[in-house]
Amino acid sequence: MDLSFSAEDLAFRGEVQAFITDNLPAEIRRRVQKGEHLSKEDQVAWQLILNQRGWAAPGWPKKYGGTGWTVTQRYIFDEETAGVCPPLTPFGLSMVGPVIYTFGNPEQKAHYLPRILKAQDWWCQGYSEPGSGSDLASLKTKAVADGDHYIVDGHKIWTTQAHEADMIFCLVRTDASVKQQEGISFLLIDMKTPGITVRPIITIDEGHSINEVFLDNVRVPKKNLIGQEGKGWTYAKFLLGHERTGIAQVAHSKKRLARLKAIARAELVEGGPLIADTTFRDKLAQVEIELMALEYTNLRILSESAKGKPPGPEASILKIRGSEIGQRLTEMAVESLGYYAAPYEGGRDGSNQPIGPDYAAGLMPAFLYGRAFTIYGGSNEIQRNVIAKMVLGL
Amino acid sequence: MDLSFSAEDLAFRGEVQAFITDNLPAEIRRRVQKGEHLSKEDQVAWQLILNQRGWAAPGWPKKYGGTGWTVTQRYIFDEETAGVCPPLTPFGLSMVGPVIYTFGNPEQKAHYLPRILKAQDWWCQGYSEPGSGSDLASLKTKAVADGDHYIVDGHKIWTTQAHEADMIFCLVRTDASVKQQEGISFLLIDMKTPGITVRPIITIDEGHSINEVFLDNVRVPKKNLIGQEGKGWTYAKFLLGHERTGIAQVAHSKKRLARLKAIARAELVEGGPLIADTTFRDKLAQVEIELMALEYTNLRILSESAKGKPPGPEASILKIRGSEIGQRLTEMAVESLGYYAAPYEGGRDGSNQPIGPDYAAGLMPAFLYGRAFTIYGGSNEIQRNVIAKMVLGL
Amino acid sequence: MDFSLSDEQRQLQDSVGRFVRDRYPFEQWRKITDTPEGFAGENWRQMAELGWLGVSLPEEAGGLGGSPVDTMVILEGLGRGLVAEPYLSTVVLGGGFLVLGGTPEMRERELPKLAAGDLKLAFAHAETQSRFSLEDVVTSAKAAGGGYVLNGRKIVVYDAPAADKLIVSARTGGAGREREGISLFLIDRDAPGVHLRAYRTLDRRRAADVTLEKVAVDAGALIGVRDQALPLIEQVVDHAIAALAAESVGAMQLLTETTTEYLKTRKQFGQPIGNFQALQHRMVDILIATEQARSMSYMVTMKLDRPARERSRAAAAAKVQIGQSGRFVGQQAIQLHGGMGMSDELNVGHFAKRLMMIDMLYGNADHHRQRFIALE
Amino acid sequence: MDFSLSDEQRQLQDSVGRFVRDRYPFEQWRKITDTPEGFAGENWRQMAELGWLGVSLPEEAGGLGGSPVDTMVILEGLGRGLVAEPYLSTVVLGGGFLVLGGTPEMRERELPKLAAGDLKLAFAHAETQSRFSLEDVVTSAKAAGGGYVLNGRKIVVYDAPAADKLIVSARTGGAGREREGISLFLIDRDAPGVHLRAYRTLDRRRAADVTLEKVAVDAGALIGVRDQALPLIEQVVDHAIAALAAESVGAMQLLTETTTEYLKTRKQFGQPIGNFQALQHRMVDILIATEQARSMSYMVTMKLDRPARERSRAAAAAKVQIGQSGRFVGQQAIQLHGGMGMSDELNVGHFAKRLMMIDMLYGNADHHRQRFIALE
Repeated sequence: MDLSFSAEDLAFRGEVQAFITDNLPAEIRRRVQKGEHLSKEDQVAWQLILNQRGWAAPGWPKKYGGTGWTVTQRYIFDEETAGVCPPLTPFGLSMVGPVIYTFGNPEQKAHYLPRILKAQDWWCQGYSEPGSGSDLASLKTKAVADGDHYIVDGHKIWTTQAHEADMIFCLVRTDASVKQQEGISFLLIDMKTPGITVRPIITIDEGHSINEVFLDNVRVPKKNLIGQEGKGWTYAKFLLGHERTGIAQVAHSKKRLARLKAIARAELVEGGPLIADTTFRDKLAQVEIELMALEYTNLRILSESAKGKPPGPEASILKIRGSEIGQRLTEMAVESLGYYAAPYEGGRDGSNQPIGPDYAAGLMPAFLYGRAFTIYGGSNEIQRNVIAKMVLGL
Repeated sequence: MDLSFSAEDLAFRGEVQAFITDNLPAEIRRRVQKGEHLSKEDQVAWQLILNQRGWAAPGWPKKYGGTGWTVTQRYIFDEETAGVCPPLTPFGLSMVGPVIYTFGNPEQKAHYLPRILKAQDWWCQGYSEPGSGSDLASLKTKAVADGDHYIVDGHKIWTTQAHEADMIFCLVRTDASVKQQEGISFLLIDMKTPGITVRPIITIDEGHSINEVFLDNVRVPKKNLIGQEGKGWTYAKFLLGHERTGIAQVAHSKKRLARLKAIARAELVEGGPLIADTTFRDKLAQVEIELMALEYTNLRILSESAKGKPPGPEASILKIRGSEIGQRLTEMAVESLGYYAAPYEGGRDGSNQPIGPDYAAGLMPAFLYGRAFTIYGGSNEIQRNVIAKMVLGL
Repeated sequence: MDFSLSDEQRQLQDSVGRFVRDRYPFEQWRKITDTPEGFAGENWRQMAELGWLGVSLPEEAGGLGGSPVDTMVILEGLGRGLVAEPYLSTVVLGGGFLVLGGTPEMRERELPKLAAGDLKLAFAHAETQSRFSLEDVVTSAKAAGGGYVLNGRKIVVYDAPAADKLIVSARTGGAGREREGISLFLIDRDAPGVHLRAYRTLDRRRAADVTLEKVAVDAGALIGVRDQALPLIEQVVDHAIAALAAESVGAMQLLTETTTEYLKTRKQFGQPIGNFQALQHRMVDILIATEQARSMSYMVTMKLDRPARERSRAAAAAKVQIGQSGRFVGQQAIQLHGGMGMSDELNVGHFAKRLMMIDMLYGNADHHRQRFIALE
Repeated sequence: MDFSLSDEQRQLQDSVGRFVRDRYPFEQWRKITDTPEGFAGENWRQMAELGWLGVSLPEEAGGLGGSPVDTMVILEGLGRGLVAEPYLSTVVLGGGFLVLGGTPEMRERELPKLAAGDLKLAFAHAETQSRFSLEDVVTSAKAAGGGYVLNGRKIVVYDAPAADKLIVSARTGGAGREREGISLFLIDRDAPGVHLRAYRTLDRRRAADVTLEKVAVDAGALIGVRDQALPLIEQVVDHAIAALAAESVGAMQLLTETTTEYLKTRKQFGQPIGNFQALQHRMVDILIATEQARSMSYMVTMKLDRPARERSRAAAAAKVQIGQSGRFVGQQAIQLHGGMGMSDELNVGHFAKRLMMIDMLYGNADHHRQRFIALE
């Protein structure tokens, strides 16, 4: 057992820091640090900068354009970039990318993977449906073979960034006659295909990042099928289980905590700084300690996976605690503002200056949107079911 | 709406206070206030004093020897006696008594009710069995008719005061051929009947108040059957629903809170009184506020029942919050002692002087035994099931 | 001891219920709160006609001379509809200050207008440095020429944009957080030197930061006793807390019903999600939180007439409970609605936001727990 | 960065596991803790033979020169059995003080005995007024004739009744809660003027209040630097906290397994109660609490060698976590066992009690949260 980083790891950290210092555009850095809205353009710009260095896909194998980093290096990279650089949108890089290089055919790999790296294709995820939330396997969107095409009809919902996406990866039902999970296939669909309609869903933060996607008689070439027909559930589960290193959101929560402390030093209560208020300080320390416990749980699981053990269902612990702590921090940030938590205009795009102090920017939207932490990607209730069954055997 | 007490109520409060001052033996009062163990003799002594005044059974109708008090008067009586006078043992006065005067025949009423009031019969409750805890209706103790007797065989558990009891009221299965609930009868059994064995269960506080009761070929006269054969479940439910006024334990929790504050004024932390420690004071205020909310919820339900509306399943809220708050207070009391929470000898009988300060007496046993608050009388999980089904319709 | 409503109060309750059903279905609320004013003038007039604006005013001022329970009944009903008209600001706060501290002339002049719906008020008190401390006032009022000149800045003044007059606190003496030296003034919203920066709030109300630059008022603008306004402010804010408690109970009750209904109808895994025990128990905790808040709403309402210390301690305790219950109920209602709960199109998020703002208004749970302790 | 055990540590882990399985089945624990001593001398000798008593001692003193991770492995294993021998007092605390602060003569004389099982120690520090503040020492040590004379009273000294020697803190200077002026002395338990009031504790260990009446020691009894013992005390207590963390993880792990097993076997309503979702989710929360405690146990163990501030902040954070996790796991294990959980005959309540005492020892969660804040 050893907590220290090797000399190589420390050198790597320096390399990452230097790269960020030299290459992250100042305006983007400012916007990230202020918690302002980041446009697709900002994200693309940063991804392209990273990609030039070969760092756009830390998790991919080197031969597909990934980094080949160790788990520790990836951890360091997350630590250094969180809250400073724009987050990389996961749908292409962390989700469909690994599915394609693991289960796709050579043509699919050759076509899609470079386009993902270069942000030529912006992806979104077509999983949830109005009737299939927690019970994903009950999905109804159907794909009927028609020559060398599928005809897809259905209705997807909670589709993040669908309105900005070039491509959607979809779970569709290709066979209604077999057991639910066995009739599902994994299909890549061009968002410009006729028959696709995107309808915005405005979320409680008044922002627009989520959509409904209606598929009406959409013709999808069969070459867009990943792997085998009827095996889509396997690929979907692979995908859910794959990207676990970031699930705990430790680096982000640490940045949120630091920002919260800075605010609490500036806000006043009874003539003194809020951070000196015992009740507030106590709550802050409590969440800081919980975050520390989560961080070391995350490191333990990373350390296992560095030795080749894939993250198992106990990674659901990371999702549960990560989301709970994230919500707590966003809530405390809002609380710290006192009356200036109230003014609210314009939602997440942050185009309006805050009425209150500058540091209030983006805090309430982050809190509101953060209510979804415990809902999306398998609600925390579902995660507890998973642990009860898979880890405890109940 | 009006929170104030009428002049009659205030006069009544004075009357109760005066009665206690004049009649409660000093040594018993001292033991109650110190949290020391109360023997059966103490409880009997106080019950006989109350009974001379006609106050032993506040909840009974006047014609059976009760008080005929209003709900408000009973509330006042609880407030004045809690934490000062020995609590009256509920099995006769609050549990089987009401069943007997409601469902018993004239002979049963004439025989048992006066004996309960005079503490000539000390009762215990034969409900739970090793295989039937939350699922009470699955009980297996069977009573087979044999002429004018039943032959009872079975095994009861968690039987409080069985080792001191003269009588036990039992749920027994008289018919195994019908639906679970319909085959249960309500039987009164003399504890001296041959075939009854009582085995102590020492609880985690190291005290003895709970027992197993083995019934082996026990002959019980049929005249000891309450009401009709097979209707025992109805009587049992009546009993559970009947005595709800005390379920919130508000008066007791208020006394515990006052005692805790007194301790926290005496204990030191960083050179000052513990009660001035912000973190501790905050926790104390939080539970005090929760107790206040519970108190007014209790008053609301009492106010309803004063108008003749029987307490419904929402009274389960009182059980849930009452037990949670009671546990919190006993835990904080133990925590307030610091290192002197550790010495533990002799359990609940309190015969040993505490190693630490005098006020430490009885606190740890109360905490430990209090873990049962959320288990007995229908665990809090069962109470939540009840509310979900009966109140929310889920 | 009695927790039941009188026949008149029950009629009032029915009347408020009808008003909310007729005028405040959710889509209507959205339209109303999307207007520049953020509320509907005709609703306000209707409230005046129904006598609600004068419910707590003395009869000689055109009011009904009602009790705090009447106000509670109205606010609890309005809470179910997220009713946006400035009732709290005008009637509970504004009316409270005028009734308890207004000069005879002021009362005679203003109260009938208030009852008739012709006078809207807003209470401008909090400042950038004050957070929730009522005694922390920096805005100054200097005696000048028989009147006063006010300078300072008030923040997040709910309902200021639509108000005809503002009730403004300012220091005529003392400094910092001294209890002495605070005075209250009734000022025209349009008086020279009064500048508003208006904005929408999270709960889609309207508020403003108010800057006072050499605002001159005459001596008759003083409410209450010069330098001694703090006890009056505390009293009226306690009334506002009781009103917020009632409003929050209405909102929580609505969320409890809505969420229970959702659990019964939403199906997953081939059955209503309300069949799942973990969700059932969560729903029970929502119910309990709502009922505890209701008990505290009743309690504080009935203690508004008690001596200051007892009244304030009751208000502090109630505010802690409704703040905590409201946050829990709001957040869990969103959680149990899953993705739907995240949608701005559903009412659930908006109720949760209002409950969150209620926790903050006049001090959040942490603040009032400390106040509760200080008042022991 | 690596969280895995070395091969040697894994062997040690197996060895401790065997010891606990062989010597500490629950009924055996009950018998052992019912003896007057409260532990078994033969177990202690066995521990010595296995090298555990010297695991953290330098090799020249007959020890194994092991790391904090070795101690962690032992304590986590012992925690699963509620092992009652005075390992923490003698090895972690006593050994820690002697290694880090003992004079060369003292080390040479005492450490081999300690490793051989021939010296048991207890740390007498807390006093009636001190609560959990390590710097709050009133017991005095006055210089006299080249040595010192001690007067005072120490409370709840775990393992004092069986100890051969006590390590006692006393003021040689300063007063109250001053950081300077505290010194440490190694004193024979049977020295004239040392009076023990021995008793059993909630977790069935043995402890005593120790009164010191004109206890004379010579200058060679001083551990560490005169007046400067506090940093040493803080360091060794941090080691004890790490050991308690490991022990608590063993106890929580046992409760997690036991309770999961109970949920699978106990039937109600015609099925294992582990089928009920509300209990499943509670059980998941127990698992999470245990895993979070384990992470903090690893973390603090690996930070024991860091600079004082970092080490102490890690210890404070870990103590908060294990205190809270331990209470939750213990209480919920009782709850999920229903009536059975209330029985003294079952192991569950005893594990819960030990976890409760672990929360209290060297400061409960509230105390260490404040310490964590002060060390930021």
